[in-house]
Amino acid sequence: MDQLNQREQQQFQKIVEQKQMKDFMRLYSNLVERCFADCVNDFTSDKLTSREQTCVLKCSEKFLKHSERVGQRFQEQNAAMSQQLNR
Amino acid sequence: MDQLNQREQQQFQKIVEQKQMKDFMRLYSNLVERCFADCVNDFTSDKLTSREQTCVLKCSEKFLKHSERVGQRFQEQNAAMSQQLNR
Amino acid sequence: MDQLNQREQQQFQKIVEQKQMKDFMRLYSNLVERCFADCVNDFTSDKLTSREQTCVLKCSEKFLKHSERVGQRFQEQNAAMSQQLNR
Amino acid sequence: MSFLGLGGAPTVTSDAKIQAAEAELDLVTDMFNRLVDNCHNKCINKSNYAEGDLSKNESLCLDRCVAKYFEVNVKVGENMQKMGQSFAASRP
Amino acid sequence: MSFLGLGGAPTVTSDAKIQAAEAELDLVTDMFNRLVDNCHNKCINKSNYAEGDLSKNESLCLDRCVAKYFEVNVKVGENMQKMGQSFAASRP
Amino acid sequence: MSFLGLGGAPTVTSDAKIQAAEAELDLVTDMFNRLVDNCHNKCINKSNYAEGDLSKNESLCLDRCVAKYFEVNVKVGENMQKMGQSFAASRP
Repeated sequence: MDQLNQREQQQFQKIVEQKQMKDFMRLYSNLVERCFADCVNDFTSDKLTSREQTCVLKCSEKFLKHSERVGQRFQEQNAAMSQQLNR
Repeated sequence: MDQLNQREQQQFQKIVEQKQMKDFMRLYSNLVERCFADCVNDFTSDKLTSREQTCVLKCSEKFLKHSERVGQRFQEQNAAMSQQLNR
Repeated sequence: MDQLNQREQQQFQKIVEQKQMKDFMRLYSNLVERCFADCVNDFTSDKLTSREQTCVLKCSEKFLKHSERVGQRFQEQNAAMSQQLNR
Repeated sequence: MSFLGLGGAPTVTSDAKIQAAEAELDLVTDMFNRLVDNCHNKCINKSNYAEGDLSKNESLCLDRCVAKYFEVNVKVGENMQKMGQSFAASRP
Repeated sequence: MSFLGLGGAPTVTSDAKIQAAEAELDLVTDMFNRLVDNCHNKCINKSNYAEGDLSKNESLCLDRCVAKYFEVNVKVGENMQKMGQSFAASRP
Repeated sequence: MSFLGLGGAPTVTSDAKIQAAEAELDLVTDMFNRLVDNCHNKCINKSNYAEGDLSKNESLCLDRCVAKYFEVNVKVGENMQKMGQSFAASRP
């Protein structure tokens, strides 16, 4: 990345920001899909039962914490790998 | 969407049309994949058995009706949600 | 494809090359994901066991051969289909 | 949808406005595609393609499935706002 | 493939022609990727990576799997044309 | 990562450099997303959302899962280089 000059870095920064938005949307959609798949199984009504509601809350909370922890470890491993590659 | 001026709407319309084409292709490919996965399990020959053929026909017919019905409900829910957001 | 003039073909060629790069990356990532999912199930340590290592090697070797064979058959079928469509 | 910044300050460029509209369209399309997949998994009997028509039960299940998916969507959105976006910073 | 409009009227712009060619390439690539996944699911014994080579049975299964996938592809296409594209209008 | 040609000869154009950087970013993001999915499958008990917090066991499993995923990534890369890229030519 350090090979990009200043103008190129600015251009690249704009691309990064667009991708972050998409990434966030993807995380959100994944979360909805996963918690729906894991928590909702009763189709005798068109409203969530209170049990399903609780499950969705815990599921999304847990998924965010999961995603956060994996992100931390990912960055550590990635940094370690980059160092090995560069020397 | 109503915030786009006329020229912007024309540009956006072109993007929409490109996406619709891709969407249609995606639906088609999904249909093939799903009906193949659900209907074809006999690999003692390289031709579809008549049973598999019937299954593929029914499967694709059902999937299109499924997709159509989900689309109708989706638009209703989406319209209801947009109204809530706007007021 | 033969309907593109020379300049258009050059432009298209550039697009093809970009896509081939992405395709290769996708194959690589799929390979890692598949062999991880199929071979790694012991999380009592943070290092691969020797059994897991062997499995990953065989799995990736097999997947590449699989992908190669499917690619050959795909091209044959595709060529046959194109011929039918064109006459 | 307001959280995409659509319809913001008048100084926004054409490109940015169109990009936001495109992002919104992608979001809606993506949600629809996931809905089709997920409600198929929940409601359609895959081992039974004897009929090409949706059965009464399948149709009813689909209607409720879509409604519940939207409800989960709202619930998850509320929950994410409550929890803050601390995780966003930790992503690569 | 003719249904993508490639090779149409001579008034088509360069951009449109290249876009159509790109769409066709994407379609073929997508189909290939799905083929790789689906035939792996149908033919490759995942619990047995004792060998890195494809077994005779696996190879034969793969050849037939590809042929059958193409046949399903054609069947579905024919069926969609028969049913009309009424559903297309109902999509967001 | 050097295999993407980033940081190559000084004659490379701006567009190509930015494209390479973008490809690298996409690769890293894709790997992260797959990691999230795969380690969720391996470590998180889906039938038990009684708790919103990660359990001790789940946390430990996640840490090891990420480490092992990276190790598989390296192993597969080494193996592909050994086997050559003969398959690349056979792709559409």
